Amino acid sequence: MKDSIDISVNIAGITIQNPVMTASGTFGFGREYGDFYDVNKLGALVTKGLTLLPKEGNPPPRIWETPAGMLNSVGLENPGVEKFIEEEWPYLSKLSIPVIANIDGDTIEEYQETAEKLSTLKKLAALEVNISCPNVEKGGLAFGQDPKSAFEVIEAVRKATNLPIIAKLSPNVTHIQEIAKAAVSAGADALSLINTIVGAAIDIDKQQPVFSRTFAGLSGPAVKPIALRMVWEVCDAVDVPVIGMGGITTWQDAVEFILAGATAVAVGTANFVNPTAPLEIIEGIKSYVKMKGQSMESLIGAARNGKNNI
Amino acid sequence: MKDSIDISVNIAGITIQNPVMTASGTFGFGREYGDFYDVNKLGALVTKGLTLLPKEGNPPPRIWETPAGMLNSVGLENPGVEKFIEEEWPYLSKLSIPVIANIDGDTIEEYQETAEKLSTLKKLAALEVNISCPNVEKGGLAFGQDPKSAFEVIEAVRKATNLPIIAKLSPNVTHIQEIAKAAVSAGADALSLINTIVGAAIDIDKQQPVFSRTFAGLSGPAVKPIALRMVWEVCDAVDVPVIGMGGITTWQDAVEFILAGATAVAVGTANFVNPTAPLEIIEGIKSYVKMKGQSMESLIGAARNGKNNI
Amino acid sequence: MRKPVVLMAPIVQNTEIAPGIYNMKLEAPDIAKTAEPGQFLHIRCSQALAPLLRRPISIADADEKNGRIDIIYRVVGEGTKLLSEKLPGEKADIIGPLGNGFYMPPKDSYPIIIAGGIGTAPILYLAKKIALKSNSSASVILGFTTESEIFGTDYLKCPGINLSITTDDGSFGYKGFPTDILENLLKSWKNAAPPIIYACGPKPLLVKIKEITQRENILAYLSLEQRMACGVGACLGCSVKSSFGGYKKVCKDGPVFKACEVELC
Amino acid sequence: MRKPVVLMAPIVQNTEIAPGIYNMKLEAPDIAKTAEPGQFLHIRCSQALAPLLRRPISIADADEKNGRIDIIYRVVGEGTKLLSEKLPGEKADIIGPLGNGFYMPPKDSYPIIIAGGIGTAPILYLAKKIALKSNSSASVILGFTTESEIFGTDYLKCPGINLSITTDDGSFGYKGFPTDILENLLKSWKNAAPPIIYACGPKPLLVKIKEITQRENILAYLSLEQRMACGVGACLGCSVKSSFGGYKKVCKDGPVFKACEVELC
Ligand SMILES: Cc1cc2nc3c(=O)[nH]c(=O)nc-3n(C[C@H](O)[C@H](O)[C@H](O)COP(=O)(O)OP(=O)(O)OC[C@H]3O[C@@H](n4cnc5c(N)ncnc54)[C@H](O)[C@@H]3O)c2cc1C
Ligand SMILES: Cc1cc2nc3c(=O)[nH]c(=O)nc-3n(C[C@H](O)[C@H](O)[C@H](O)COP(=O)(O)OP(=O)(O)OC[C@H]3O[C@@H](n4cnc5c(N)ncnc54)[C@H](O)[C@@H]3O)c2cc1C
Ligand SMILES: Cc1cc2nc3c(=O)[nH]c(=O)nc-3n(C[C@H](O)[C@H](O)[C@H](O)COP(=O)(O)O)c2cc1C
Ligand SMILES: Cc1cc2nc3c(=O)[nH]c(=O)nc-3n(C[C@H](O)[C@H](O)[C@H](O)COP(=O)(O)O)c2cc1C
Ligand code: FES
Ligand code: FES
Repeated sequence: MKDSIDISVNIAGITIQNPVMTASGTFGFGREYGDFYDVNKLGALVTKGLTLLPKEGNPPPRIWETPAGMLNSVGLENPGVEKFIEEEWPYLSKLSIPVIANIDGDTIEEYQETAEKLSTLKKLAALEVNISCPNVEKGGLAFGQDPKSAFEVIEAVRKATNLPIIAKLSPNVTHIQEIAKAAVSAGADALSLINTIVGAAIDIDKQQPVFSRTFAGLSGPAVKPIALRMVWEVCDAVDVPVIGMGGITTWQDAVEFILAGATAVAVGTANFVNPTAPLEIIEGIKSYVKMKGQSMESLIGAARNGKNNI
Repeated sequence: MKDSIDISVNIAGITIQNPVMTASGTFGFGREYGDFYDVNKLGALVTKGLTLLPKEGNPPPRIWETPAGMLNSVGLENPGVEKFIEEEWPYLSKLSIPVIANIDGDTIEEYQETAEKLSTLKKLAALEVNISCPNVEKGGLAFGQDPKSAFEVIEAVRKATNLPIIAKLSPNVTHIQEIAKAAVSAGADALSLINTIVGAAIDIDKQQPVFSRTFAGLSGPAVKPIALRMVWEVCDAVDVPVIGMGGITTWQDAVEFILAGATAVAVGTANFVNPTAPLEIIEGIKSYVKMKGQSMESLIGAARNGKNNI
Repeated sequence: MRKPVVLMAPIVQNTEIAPGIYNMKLEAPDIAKTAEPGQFLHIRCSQALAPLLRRPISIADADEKNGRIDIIYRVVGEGTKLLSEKLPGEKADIIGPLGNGFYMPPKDSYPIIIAGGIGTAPILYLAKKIALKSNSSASVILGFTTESEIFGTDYLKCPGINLSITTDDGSFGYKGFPTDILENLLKSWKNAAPPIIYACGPKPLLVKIKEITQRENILAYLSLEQRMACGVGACLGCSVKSSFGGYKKVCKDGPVFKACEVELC
Repeated sequence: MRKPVVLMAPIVQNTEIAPGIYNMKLEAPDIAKTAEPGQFLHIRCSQALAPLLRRPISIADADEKNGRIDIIYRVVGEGTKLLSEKLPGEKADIIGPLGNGFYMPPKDSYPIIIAGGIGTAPILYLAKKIALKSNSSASVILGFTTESEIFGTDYLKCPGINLSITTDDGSFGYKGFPTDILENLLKSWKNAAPPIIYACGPKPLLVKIKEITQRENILAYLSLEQRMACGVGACLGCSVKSSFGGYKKVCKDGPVFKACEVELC
């Protein structure tokens, strides 16, 4: 009886029925994949990144395939927080699972204002504060590459909202533990990682970069070993829950992240390849928990035995 | 007539007949792949990393496959510089192509002593100073993650040798340009990048990390977009020649690195998959040069047009 | 429009119909029932993690009766190569039908359908549907580089279709571009039912058609291509510049657009 | 020893000979000529970039006359799955022969060959070579979990081979482990030509054999497995702990080692 198996977890005060969420920017505002299955089966849904004002995003091409991965340069195209509240929230607010809004900004004030506007939404479960988007001119990534700026952004958002805050970290750093600690000390209730890794591609016929902004963000199975390492490192450094992501494609991948210390995981690029990946991962985790006869909670960080040096 | 096409380049004062080298640690001391083709067809050969004293390396497993990549935790197993000189150099010194010795150390003094000993070898073309190995307890990576230590190591080696110095940079940093600049100002004649990216893997049956040192180095096609981006960044920051590597598997990959600004490239993990990859890459570059009707030199950085902001 | 499905569709046939061009027939009754001309499938060419992403391929025919859909694709890279190696009896991992198809011509219009090269694939189904369903007649102009590259004409053997073929080298049909024929047609057609243009093919062809139809003030529908990740509107990756500011998504807002809606360069 | 070659070898046959266990016959005259028992091929199971690395598979037979080599492999993951899907007429991308094979038994010795499960593959060729070439006799003990898993016995139909089979569940032959038979053989053999042991199989089997042969002071050769990247000694990835300090490379120093040379855990 699979469904009697409890794999619920708690992230930043929110209980989710299973540890599988969708990664921001890979699941739109939830409608698209609703064509394929009931999204209420997910642990939680994370929206596309929202900014205060609408953003039209970067010129094409925005997508480039790489070995076992992809580069994207979407550039945070989004309708802006107000249109989101008008057009997307009515649908999202009717879901039975927690919905988390991912927010981004060029300035600290923008983050704050966006957070404030979203805080008016009853039923919004949390804010995921993206301090790591590599595809925009200002803000984004830069905030996530320096402990001090990371602290400032999270602190500012903390003042602007009573919602739980998840800080989304960038992998494009020397010491991710320092950023993680800064975000937590500024008030983050949970951390999510990794965002995309900065990469590039060159068109050898045209002899020019593929992307108009030259660099783009790498995601997908290719980055999994790096993401897993960073999750391990961050779980060493802080004691808030961590949401692991980066290349998770199968339930085995998800279990690796959980054993490394992640309380929950998010599925990103894999949605594009296999729309029902999140469901298969949920079922796989259930079977694993059953097979091992261990509780979900005891699996979190189980591979660390003694290697934990918080 | 393919062979009349000149694709020679100059790295740190050494002219190499073509821009294709082998990446340290993936080509042993040159004998193994000599079974498959004449290694004198390469641009240059880079040895496995050498340390002052012999190193037995890490316990197994040392290899783990990942999507389009691999993790390794070899741990710099090598016979030490003296046994290298005794047993490997007689063979290497008879090659007609430049041989570059890759060196590593736990301390600055060790780097220096190793460099001194190798400097006695007539015909040794250059030293590649590895400040980026993620698989050892001390030294290695740490030197390559901080501009000041990078400067110190390279400066010390500079004092110990008259050989050209190639500093091998780590991708595990926030701002690779700073490390690149530090290495060059300390006297590096060329830079090579990237070394492996720190990653991890978890055995979900045993619920423990695959590697005894938990973390290992990611290489192979998966990392190519990241490597290419970093080569682009470094070519922005310095004006010494750059040897690009990281996931190069086909001649098209190699051309991407060259167009991004690399003067030469190195083939690593691809050797394992396709032993004749370096030859195919050399032939492919020749055909490309011929097809485009451009000189080898004019291709270097050709994708940057105007984007160069040294 | 019915919802798209994810499906392992049995491959009934997969044959080379011109050099490097394959015709695959799939058993997919649910898709055959609802697919509209211009819609596409998003195909996973391999279960391995490289190549990772699905490939968008237009529906070239759909037969509700026998539950089959056809695609016609050119082998250009790793994904289409892997697709071409699949054998009847194996299954294809597909999502579909996706996107917005062609808007069917109104009663008293004169549909002109133009395609170049592999762009022929989606318009085969369109031509058939126009000819059969709406019982009207249509001109179809197909451009190929040379005679041996011609394919798809067997799909067009229905009454009501007036087929012209051009080749770049004159080895078959009219020597020149399909737009030459279009210009001629438009000249001779000045006073009858309003023409409505449907086009799919390489960018230069579409640019030229947009230019002609804008000049002549004729309604034109273009089927566009863009690199895709999700194919369903979730990733915002397949953008094309909208003429009214911002971007449209080829997978969800298209792949068929009015020529006046989108910027082609 | 001849140099190894990289080769696209035509696949002559690829059939399932036991549940999940395949026998592939390859045309590779150069390898067939020089391959020694215990050597292996390094096989690229797919031209895609994932799975990336080659897979080491032992040579299970080599026939110099018809230029063919056999491998026998169990489908355990993505690479072997892809291998099992290849059809006769396709080619296999192989490097070989690699590694050091088994040291042939000296004239007046008594070779005992022991294998468990898929470890049977390399010792088939060894048994044949010992029986045919050296014209001596050998005992071969094969252990399987159950009767339906048994394979390879058809390779052992030469005079001079004395075959015993064990199954864990007793469904065929002796119920128990191959090492039980080994212990019996050794007891009854005390005074004749010195035994020499060859073994391949799961780690627990090898550990047990090492233990027995050390106790009885008998020379034993073990064929080991380790994850490999290059397969040729260049990457230092396939290390196994040496009994004399440091590490040995399974691909270049092995895969066959004297039991006393290596630490198994
Ligand atoms: C809506 C739509 C319908 C299409 N219909 C057809 C059809 O019916 N028949 C046909 O032969 N081709 C069609 N194409 C083009 C087809 O998708 C590409 O030829 C195919 O993706 C190439 O994949 P590959 O792996 O063989 O090539 P590669 O060059 O190896 O592919 C690398 C990456 O680039 C992308 N890519 C390459 N070329 C194109 C392209 N022209 N458009 C979009 N993405 C591309 C691939 O999807 C992949 O992600 C269509 C494209 C779109 C967008
Ligand atoms: C010298 C040698 C000879 C071998 N001979 C045979 C043989 O004759 N028949 C046979 O069935 N198997 C043999 N094996 C084991 C065989 O190599 C593995 O079963 C195979 O690599 C598994 O690949 P996969 O992709 O199916 O499995 P996966 O588990 O998906 O492989 C993932 C990675 O792990 C490695 N790996 C997994 N299992 C092993 C293993 N047991 N040994 C080494 N690497 C492994 C793979 O090479 C790959 O890099 C031999 C191994 C060695 C080292
Ligand atoms: C097309 C695309 C768009 C993305 N947009 C966002 C975004 O708006 N905000 C954000 O925090 N992360 C964004 N990401 C990053 C993902 O949420 C995730 O962190 C990353 O892709 C790694 O996970 P994956 O490898 O499973 O995709 C985006 C990723 C992709 C591929
Ligand atoms: C097995 C292995 C061993 C390596 N050993 C060394 C080494 O000793 N010194 C060094 O500088 N780099 C070493 N590297 C890094 C490579 O030289 C190269 O920088 C890296 O693998 C990226 O290139 P690739 O993706 O083409 O393999 C090693 C890489 C591998 C895979
Ligand atoms: S391909 Fe994802 S939005 Fe169109
Ligand atoms: S596999 Fe590379 S040294 Fe053995």
